[in-house]
Parts: sequence; C-alpha cells; structure tokens
Amino acid sequence: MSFTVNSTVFEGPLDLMLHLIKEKKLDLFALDVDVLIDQYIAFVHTMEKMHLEVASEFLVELASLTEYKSRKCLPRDESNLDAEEYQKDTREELVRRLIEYQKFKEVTETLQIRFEERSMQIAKPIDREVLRMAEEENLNFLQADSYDLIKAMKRCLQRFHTVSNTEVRITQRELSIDQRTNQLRSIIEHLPEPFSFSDLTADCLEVHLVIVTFLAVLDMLRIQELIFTIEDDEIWFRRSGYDGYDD
Amino acid sequence: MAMTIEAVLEGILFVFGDEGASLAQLSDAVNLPSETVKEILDDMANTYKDEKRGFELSVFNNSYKFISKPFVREYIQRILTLSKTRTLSQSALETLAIIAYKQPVTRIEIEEIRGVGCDMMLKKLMAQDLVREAGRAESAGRPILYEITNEFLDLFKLISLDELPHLPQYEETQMSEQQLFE
Amino acid sequence: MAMTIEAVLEGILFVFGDEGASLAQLSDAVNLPSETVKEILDDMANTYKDEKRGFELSVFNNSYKFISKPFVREYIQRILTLSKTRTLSQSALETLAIIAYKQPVTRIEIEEIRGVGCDMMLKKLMAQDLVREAGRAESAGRPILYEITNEFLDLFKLISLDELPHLPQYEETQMSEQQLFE
Repeated sequence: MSFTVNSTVFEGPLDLMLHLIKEKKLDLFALDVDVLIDQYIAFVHTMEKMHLEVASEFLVELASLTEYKSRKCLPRDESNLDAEEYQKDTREELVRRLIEYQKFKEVTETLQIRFEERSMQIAKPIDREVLRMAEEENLNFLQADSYDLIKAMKRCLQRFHTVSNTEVRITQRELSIDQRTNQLRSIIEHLPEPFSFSDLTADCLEVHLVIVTFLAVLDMLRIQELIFTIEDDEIWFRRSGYDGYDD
Repeated sequence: MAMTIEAVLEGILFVFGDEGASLAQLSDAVNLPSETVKEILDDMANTYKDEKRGFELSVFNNSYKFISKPFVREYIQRILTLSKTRTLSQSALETLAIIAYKQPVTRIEIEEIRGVGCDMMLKKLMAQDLVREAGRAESAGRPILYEITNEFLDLFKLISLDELPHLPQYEETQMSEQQLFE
Repeated sequence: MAMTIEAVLEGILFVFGDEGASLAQLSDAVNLPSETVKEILDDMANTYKDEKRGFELSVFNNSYKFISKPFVREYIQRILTLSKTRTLSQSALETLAIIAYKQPVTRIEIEEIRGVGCDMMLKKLMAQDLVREAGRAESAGRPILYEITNEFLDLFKLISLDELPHLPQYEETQMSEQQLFE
C-alpha cells in the first residue's frame, strides 16, 4: 500500500478518516465502517513502520477501532444482544462524529476565505495626537491584563515598522541640514512649548539623522529662530518669534 | 468652518484609526441617539463603496473603524515592506469555528468534535485575543467556558455572530437524495 | 473590484496616517509621472473641502498626509473624557509594554519605538508605582534607565516577566514550527 501523504498534514484521527473516505471514494452518508476501519488501521501501522512519530490521539482511536474489530470477529452468542448493540452504537457514533467534524471543516473553508479577504485590508494607526491627548487624562482606572500588554506592544512595533520603512527612504537621500531645518520648522509648528531635543528627534531612527537634526538646531539657534534653556539635565527650546529668514 | 454630523463622525473614526469607536462613544460625542447615529453611519458606509474611495467602513459588534480597500495593499507594497499578514493554521481555524458556533463552550466539547487535544491552541488563540474565557459551566468540575472576541469578528469581517455562514445540514438533505437514488 | 487612481492614492494616504507619503513615493506606487499624480492630488484636496468630510489633505514639502479637520478635536476630547475607553489607557499600556519587554530601557528608546514623547507618561507611571528608575545607562549623557515594578506584575497578574506572552516575531516562528510538527 502506498501513501502519498504523511501524518503531519492531518489535524487528528477524524481528519485522517475523512481523508481516507475521500481517497477510497467511500460514501460518508452510507459509510461502510469496516472498510474505513481497515484503511485507518493500515495507515497508522504504516506510519509506525516508517518510524514516524504518531500522535497519541491517533493511537487512542486505533485502540478503540481495533477493539471494535476484534469483538466483531468473536463467535456470536445468540442469547446476548449486547455485542450487537455495542457494534451498532460504535458504528453510529463514529459516523455521527465524522459528519459533525466534516461540517466544521466545510465551514472553515468559508471562514478562511473571509479571513484572507480581510487580511488584505489595513487599518491606519491611531493618530499620535490622540495618544498625546490621552496622556493628559488620568490613569486611575487602568485595568488590563497581560494580553492587553502584548497587543499594545504589537501596535507599537507595527507603527515602528511603518515609520522605519518610510524613514529609510528619506535617509537614503541624505537629508541636508537645510532640508532638515525645513522639516523641523513644520515639526515645531505642532509642538507645545517648550520642547526638548528628543521631541525634535522623535522621528529619527538613524544616528545620522539625529546628527543632522543637531546641526540644524545649532543653525536655528545661531540665526536666533530658537532660544534655549537648560533645566533638569534637559535642553528646552522655544520659538523666538523671529522667523529666521534673512530677508 | 461649515460641517455636518457626517464630517464629525468621519473625522473621529479617521483619527481613532485601528482603535475604532463604538456606537455608544460616537453617539456620546455628537450627543445624538444611537439609532440616529447608526443610520448616518449606515449611509456613510454606502458612500464609501464608490469606486473613487480607497477605504471603507467596517462594522462589527457595534464597533466601527475604517480599513483600506483590498486593492490598496499591492500598491503600498511597492513602496514599503508591509509586515507579513497574519496567518492562521487549519487547526486554529477549526478551533475558532467550533467556538464561534457553539459558544460558550468548554475545552472538552471542542476536543470531542476535533478529536484532538487543544489546550495549547486555546492558549495561543487567547494570546492573540481571538478567544476569551466566559465564566464556568455548571457541570461537574465547573470547567472554563470559552467564547470568541470582537477581534475575531473583525478578523473575519463579520458584523456579528449571526452573520456566520450556516452550518451545513446535510444529514437530512443528503440522506433523502441518497434514498431517492437507492 | 472597480477602482480609480484616486481610490488607490486615497487608500495609500489613509494607511500612512500621520506619517504621510511623499509625492515621489506616491508616483512610484501608482507608476505615473509625479506631475500627473500632483494634479490628481490637487483635485482630491479640493473635494475634501466639502462640509461632509472630516479630514483634509495637507501638503508640506511635497509630502502629503490626511489630517482631521480642526473641529474634530473637541469631539475627540469629549470621547476621551466621557468614556473610560481602552484608548485612554492605550498610551500607558504601550509605554508599559515597551518597558516590560525591553527593560532596563531609556526614555529615548521608548520614544523611538512609540514615536511619541512620553516624558509625562513616565512621570505618571512612576507616581503610580508601576515603573521605577533603575540606574543610568553607560551611553553618552548617561540617561536614566527605567524598569517595571512588582506593582506592575500584580496589576497584570504576572508572577514574573518570563510569563509575558511572546512578542509577535517569536510567535511567528513558533507558529510555523508548530504547523510543521502538528
């Protein structure tokens, strides 16, 4: 007997049985249970012979099917109807389980399609402005579990990922100090005063850009577009009100 | 500046991005009954279907958020590497499907249908916020019950669980066909 | 699905959010000369002026991004104040998550990942005993290092940091291994 599939592709014994039913063109709704059981037992034995690791669920099922088979082979005691009952129950139960599982497998295909469709669609990250506004609010109600934590982290990483990709393109072009100065002017427009050097480098993901930013800030201080104070180890900047342009 | 309720709702949803906003939050914000807001949002959702629009309104469990239309993704990929889309294994999908149709459901009930243990899988799905605990069953040992989350609805583009495709009912139909041909 | 260049551009700009996209990126994406794209964007910018729209197209230095219209802000504030939403704690959670996963960590490192300043947030978290200082880094300026506290573990019902769910990248590899061996 040749098998083109290995055990790892099956989700469990029921999945394997459904596969066998399909492969051997058996009818799930008028199932010849004996044929299926033979196929199943043969398959699992082959897996073992090939020294494949067989998951315990497959073996548990194997054991009960083997029991069913051997009981059937025993000479029938006419006075005892229990054996017949047992066989009927086992057969019906197996068919019922297979049909029930088949239903979910079928519906899973529909779900898979929906899932793939949805995964093509992207939501935009929450506006940083809202995060900033939220920062002002109180935290006393903070209620969360560790899953909330990982969700928050994922969100950060996703945003970080988007930023780093866009930034890579920008840095590739080697921003000049003048270009960075122009960028800083627009960044500063949205910053509440006083702002710190780290506020100005919040979008810098490479040291190179931090240095360019630093040089640009020095230049803006030189032309008195910005003024600074030092407090608590941090340099704070304000706009001087002077627009910084020479003309 | 001139503005309409639509504009306010669009603005809020735009700003909140992937957080989305609930119907309750939106009605609170604009100070209108939720039925009215829902109607406006329904109308809005329709206008986004226009071929000139690049995003649409997604609704699940009375939560709303904007998501880009599917065709946008390939264009974005030309200029930026998007993180790989999430994948769900066959076993994850099966487990989710069983929970969605049978919820609230115990681990044993799921395992009976799948025929395999799914302790690890449940933990993984919970870590991904697709499944959550929903109290305990009254039965012996009071086992934990599981149900699906809003995240699940979002991930499968379902407005609510009622939208799930019907489970096939082939016992009767197929059986009777069978009998016909016998 | 029917779509137009406008839709693609709108979709891209939508996904880029407050990062915005440059004219060069947008023309690359749709594979059209930048003059053509600029014209389309100019037209688009005009349509967003409609009173029914909640955001507009801002152009700066050949960089385009959607920003919400000014009147939206007060409604956002209302949602933040009225409903104790997850959004409210989103900031706090993000900051805590980064510290927990990367500790000991400097403020700059946190801000690099979050892309937002978090000076105030750190002060609040310290006031609540969820975060504490943990010496200074050896790097230039010897910035303060932060780590999480036992109260943090309590709040998140964790016995130790080892119990934190794995970060997504790890999860990815685990998932595929899992699939292989299942």
